[in-house]
Amino acid sequence: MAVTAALEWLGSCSGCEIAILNIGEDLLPLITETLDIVHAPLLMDHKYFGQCGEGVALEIPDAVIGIVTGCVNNREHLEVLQEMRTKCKVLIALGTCATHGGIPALMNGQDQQESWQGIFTTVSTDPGAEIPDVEVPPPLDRVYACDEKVRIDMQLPGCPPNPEFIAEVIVSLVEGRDPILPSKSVCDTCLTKREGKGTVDKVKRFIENVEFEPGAPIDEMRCLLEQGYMCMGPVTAAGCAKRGVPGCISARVPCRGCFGPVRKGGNQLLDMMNGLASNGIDYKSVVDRRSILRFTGAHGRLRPVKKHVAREKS
Amino acid sequence: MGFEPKIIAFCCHWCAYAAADLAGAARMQYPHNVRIVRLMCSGMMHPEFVMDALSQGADGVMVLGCHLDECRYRDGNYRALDRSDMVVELLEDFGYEPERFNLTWVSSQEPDKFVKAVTEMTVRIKKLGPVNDVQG
Amino acid sequence: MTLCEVTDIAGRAGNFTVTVKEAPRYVDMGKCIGCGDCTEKCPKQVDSEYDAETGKRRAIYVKYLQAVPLKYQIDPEACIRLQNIGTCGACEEVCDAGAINFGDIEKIHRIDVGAVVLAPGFEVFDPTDSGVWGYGIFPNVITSLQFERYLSASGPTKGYLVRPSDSKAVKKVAFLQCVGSRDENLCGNGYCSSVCCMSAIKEAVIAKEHSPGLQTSIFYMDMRTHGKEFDQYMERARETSGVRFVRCRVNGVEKDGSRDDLRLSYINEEGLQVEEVYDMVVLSVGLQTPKHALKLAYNADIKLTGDNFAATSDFAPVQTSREGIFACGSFAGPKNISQSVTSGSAAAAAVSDLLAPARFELSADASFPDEKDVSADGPRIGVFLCHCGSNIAGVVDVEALGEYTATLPDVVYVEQNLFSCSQDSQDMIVERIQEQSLNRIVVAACSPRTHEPLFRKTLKTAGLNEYLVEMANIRNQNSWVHTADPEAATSKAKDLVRMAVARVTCSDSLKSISVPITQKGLVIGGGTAGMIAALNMAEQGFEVHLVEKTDILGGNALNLKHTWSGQHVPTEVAKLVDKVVWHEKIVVHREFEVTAAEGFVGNFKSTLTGRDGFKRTIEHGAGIIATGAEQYIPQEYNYESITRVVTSVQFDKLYELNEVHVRRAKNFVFIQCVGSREENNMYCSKVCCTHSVQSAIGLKKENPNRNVYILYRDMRTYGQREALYKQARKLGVIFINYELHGKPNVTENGLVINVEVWDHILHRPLKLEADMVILAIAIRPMSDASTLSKLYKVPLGGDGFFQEAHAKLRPVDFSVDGMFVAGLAHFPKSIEESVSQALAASARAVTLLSKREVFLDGITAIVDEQNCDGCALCVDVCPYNAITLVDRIADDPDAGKLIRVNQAQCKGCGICQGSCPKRGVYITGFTMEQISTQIRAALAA
Amino acid sequence: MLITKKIGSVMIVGGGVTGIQAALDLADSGFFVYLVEKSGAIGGAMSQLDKIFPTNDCSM
Repeated sequence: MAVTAALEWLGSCSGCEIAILNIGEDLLPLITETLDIVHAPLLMDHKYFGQCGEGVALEIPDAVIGIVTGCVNNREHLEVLQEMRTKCKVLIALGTCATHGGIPALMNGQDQQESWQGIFTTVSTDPGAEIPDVEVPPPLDRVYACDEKVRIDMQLPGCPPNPEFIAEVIVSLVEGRDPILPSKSVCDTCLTKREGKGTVDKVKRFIENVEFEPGAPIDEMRCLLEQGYMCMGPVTAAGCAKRGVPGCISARVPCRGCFGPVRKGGNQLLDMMNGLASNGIDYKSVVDRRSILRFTGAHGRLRPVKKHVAREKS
Repeated sequence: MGFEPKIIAFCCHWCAYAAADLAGAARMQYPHNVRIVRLMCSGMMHPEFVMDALSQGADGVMVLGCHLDECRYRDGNYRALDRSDMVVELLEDFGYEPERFNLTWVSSQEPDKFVKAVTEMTVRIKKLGPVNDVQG
Repeated sequence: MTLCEVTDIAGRAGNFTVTVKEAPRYVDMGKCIGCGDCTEKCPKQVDSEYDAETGKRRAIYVKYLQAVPLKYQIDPEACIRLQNIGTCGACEEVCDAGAINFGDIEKIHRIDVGAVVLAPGFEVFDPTDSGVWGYGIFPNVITSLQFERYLSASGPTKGYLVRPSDSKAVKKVAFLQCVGSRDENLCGNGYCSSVCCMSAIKEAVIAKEHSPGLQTSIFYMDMRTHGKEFDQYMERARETSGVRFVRCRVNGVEKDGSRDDLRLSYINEEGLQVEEVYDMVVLSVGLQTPKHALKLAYNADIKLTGDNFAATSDFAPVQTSREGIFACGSFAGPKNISQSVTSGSAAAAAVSDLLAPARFELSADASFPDEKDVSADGPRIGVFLCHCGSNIAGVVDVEALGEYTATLPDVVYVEQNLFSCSQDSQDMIVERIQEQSLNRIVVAACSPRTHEPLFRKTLKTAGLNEYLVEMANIRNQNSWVHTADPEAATSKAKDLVRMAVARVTCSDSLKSISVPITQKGLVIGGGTAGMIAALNMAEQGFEVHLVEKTDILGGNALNLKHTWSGQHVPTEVAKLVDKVVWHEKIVVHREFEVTAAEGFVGNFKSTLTGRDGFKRTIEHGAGIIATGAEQYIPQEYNYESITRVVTSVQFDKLYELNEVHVRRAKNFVFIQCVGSREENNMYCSKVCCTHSVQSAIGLKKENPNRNVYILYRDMRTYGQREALYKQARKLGVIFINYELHGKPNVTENGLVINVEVWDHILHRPLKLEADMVILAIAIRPMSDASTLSKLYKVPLGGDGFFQEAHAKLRPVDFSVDGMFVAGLAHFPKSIEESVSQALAASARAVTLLSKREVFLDGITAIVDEQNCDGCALCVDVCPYNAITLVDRIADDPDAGKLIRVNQAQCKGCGICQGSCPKRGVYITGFTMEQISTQIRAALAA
Repeated sequence: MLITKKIGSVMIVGGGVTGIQAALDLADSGFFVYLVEKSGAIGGAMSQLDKIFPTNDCSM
């Protein structure tokens, strides 16, 4: 007997869904035998208010497993998410947007009103344009991760998430066991040579090229942080590694932290800056340090910088 | 009703904590708003504690360690200094006033300095108001 | 044993009977809890000796607030009750502990010991009687010790610099050096006290920090800042802090007009009479042996020098004239703190040597019942609330606190004690632990800094792990500081108890780990220091390996003829070499160098490589670096081109051989500070002044018709060496002062050497015709010191000499446990000081080697293998290099990495824990969980 | 002549920094130490100094 599953996407780019497709060969038995997908707006048409709009309330069919991707950004997202929670026995947040806010939550770092104005009423928009308030679901006060709004049973971050672990989560659920997922940081799966960070005094920007021998295996390259690059491996949850090497590192690019903090409730910005400061590395050399939270701005992590004037008043 | 702030003070066992003891022996009086958490070294202080304390309602956080170059563990207080500079900057990112954090060096022989530090901190926080007001 | 004096020492080395007279304290040490209520009530005030008469104390008092033992005492001279029975008694009334005992009497103890160490210290010279400085007449003339109290936050003015006469803020202060030193007319102390120059500079700098804008002037004859990093400090004081230095002898101190200002008159360097007015004058008083120490010396029957210091030998600087009795500290000649500490350890080495056969005969370890395993049980917390008499209960509502405490989670038992620290309370706690099967204890009382050891012992006695106790500091940090607000104090006490309960809930049983020790020593360097250290360890019964780079033992001492006190160096060194070579416990490795080293305290493994490439591996528990130093080869004064410009070491050889140039020469010029105390080498080589003076005396004594000049910057014949300086002047040696900016110019003109120098007294250039110029060359660090520094991870200081762990308190220890330093490798010094340091290093090494295993504190870093993933953020933050990165599974790099903490090197500072983003490492007793729980509890109300 | 047995204890006269150091080293090397001090508390002259020693390391 196949297990019913419902898929939903909120504030998202559909990269997570592509990651599901990337499960590859194993996907076939998964969707033909293991799962019975009853609802997946991205893959197959299904109307929320009945086939011809006859319903008055948003409706998603019952399912055992629910998978949501994307963040909660507006009232529609929130309603859909709440409905998913009601209808699904087990709700999985898939992808960093769903687990930590992801890229959309970068907006939490700015004043919402100013952002909207910036988007809709700048020189590049039509003269006299206004911030729309009809036919657009009203935004929430900030961008939320799913678990800030409803109870989430399982978190699987990643931008995109690792197809291998998506499969593992589904299979383990069906088999009734705990999934085997990585619990350590990116460094655990990183093969670069590490000695200590004491010799670094400043960090270089991510866009500069690292030093390595083209063609030589990863384990002959010095740790990128130890080369002075802002690699977020130490504070970021593992899970991106394919063929034994973390995704970005295999491309000789420092980790940008897309899997979120290594420790539940951890704070990548704080932990990373602490790692630098503790090692005597000039943390001021980090350009735009708030962008360290580029994937994890939800949970109140990213907030608009208080204006000094405003503070003096209070 | 006056606002009585809650301040968490991380004190190094060897100096600031001793200074606090000595302040007691000398019967120096200071505001009762400070709760001391003893650490072996100011370098033991994880910045996470600062954020945890503030998010749980502490109105201010202090770290008190040995004078530079007098650390029992060679350079633990330099670590604390580097981290504190960083914490002050990050407080803004997380929506707190940087004034809610304070780092002071106090030797075991300077109860007066300890008293001065906690008194001034209490006054400063009273002016700032409760921490929850700034959380957005 | 306090308030005790030695009145007689009978018997002989190894078997003395010492008579000790104990004065009555009138306070029962067993009962006094050091609360200070008695002092508060005592109506009688007298001058405080501790504050050097600048402040007051009561008749019942403690010397100072941090005193050990913190037990009060009554001064019978001042006490109203003791002077007049039936009166006063206020202290007795107020003492809740019942510790006052007016009937206390003097006791005589007879104690059998194997050896006696005399370290009675010094007293400062009292300038009252000498008149000239106005001390005792003008209130604003004070001694340096009094000034020290004025600067101190615990002193009479709480650290504010105000004048004693009218409490006016001090704007201008003068320091007069050599009061009671180098002056036989006014005080009879001809010697130099050695420490006052440096302490005056320190006081001037700190005073300037205390009151910005303060003008400080130091009036001196010679600045004797010959210690390690002292010259840099003086330069900083001059350049950065703006302390003014005036070389002159002040004629006297007078009152300026009707005000309390003070007028100094002196002749400045231009030869003019100058008068200056100051708010305050500080007399840098010298050190002298106190009367009670002279009596002690008499009672102990030991010889003293003419300067009233214990007579010792340069090669046995702690041995007195009576075998088995040792002298150290300033009693054996003026010393600064680091030298005193060193000599204390040196005395320990000498005693250890004498009594080695009786080691461990009298020292005993207490035994405790087996520990109960509580790891599987849920927490059952017992809380003991101390009233501390009225110290806590007088402010905090302990009843309410008790009721509140009983409501806290996991608290199953609450009890109040009048004094939790008393012996019957201890017994009671043990009983309660057993009857209530408590497995965690909170004591809400005073400070863990003073009382945690006591309660840990109590838990051990009850069969609980000693780390399962937590103290809530509701006295020192609560009732004593919030006396006026009982309500707030009670509510804070609740918070503190809640925090302690929360913390103890997640405490674990901790075991102190022991590491076995290889009971062998390694000494690197076969000079005087190395040999002394090796010999002392060997005499104490430990196997020692002595490594010498060259093929000959003796080191730099082979170049020397006499010590400052006139002992013949070659004879002493030969004796030493003989003893070392034939000692059955010493293995000498000549022509070997250390090329590799691994391990840690108690377990080092060093590889020696011989000149022929042959390798030997030595296992040892401790190591002493005594690699000595090199001579500076001068580049200046045309040393290269003029043959009769020689170094001091070369001159000694020529003089000894009665070489023809020396024999015929009539005019000798010594130039001091060649390569010392100048840019890049801002340190004093310490020995060269004395050396040149000694050579000059020799030349003059041999032929008084010779002209001997010594060109110097500051004459640093410190301590009792001052006598040599005096003798040289008496013999007609001419001393000419020069400054760094006017260095002498040395040129050859046919048969004579012209030496031109600016004469500060005559104020014109002086031209000397010399037959021989002797350069007092600097002592340089060994050029290969950095190799050893890297091998053992022991640091080098800025000058290139090895850096000790603490300049004052750990002068021979390295910051790496188990490694020690002695001799010139540490800093230039005389033979006597090298020997003292070598003995000290040996003593320190023996504290390790005498044990089979070393116990490490239970508070240490532990790797959480579940969480650590080897990101290496913590590797370089460890101040002790205790963290290394290793493969998770040996030889399988694909299985990931993690860190290892070497327990023997870890000191438990927790810097690693503070750096880790993933809880991969934690400090036992201070885990992240324990600290966050405490924070949460603090904010829970 | 019989060699009398040596006693494994030491008396140190003076509880200043020198005496304390000697006492600590000897106690750590397995000897019983009597530390005799004339005044009411140990610490000697060093305890009177301001600065230089912010850490009161004199405790036994």
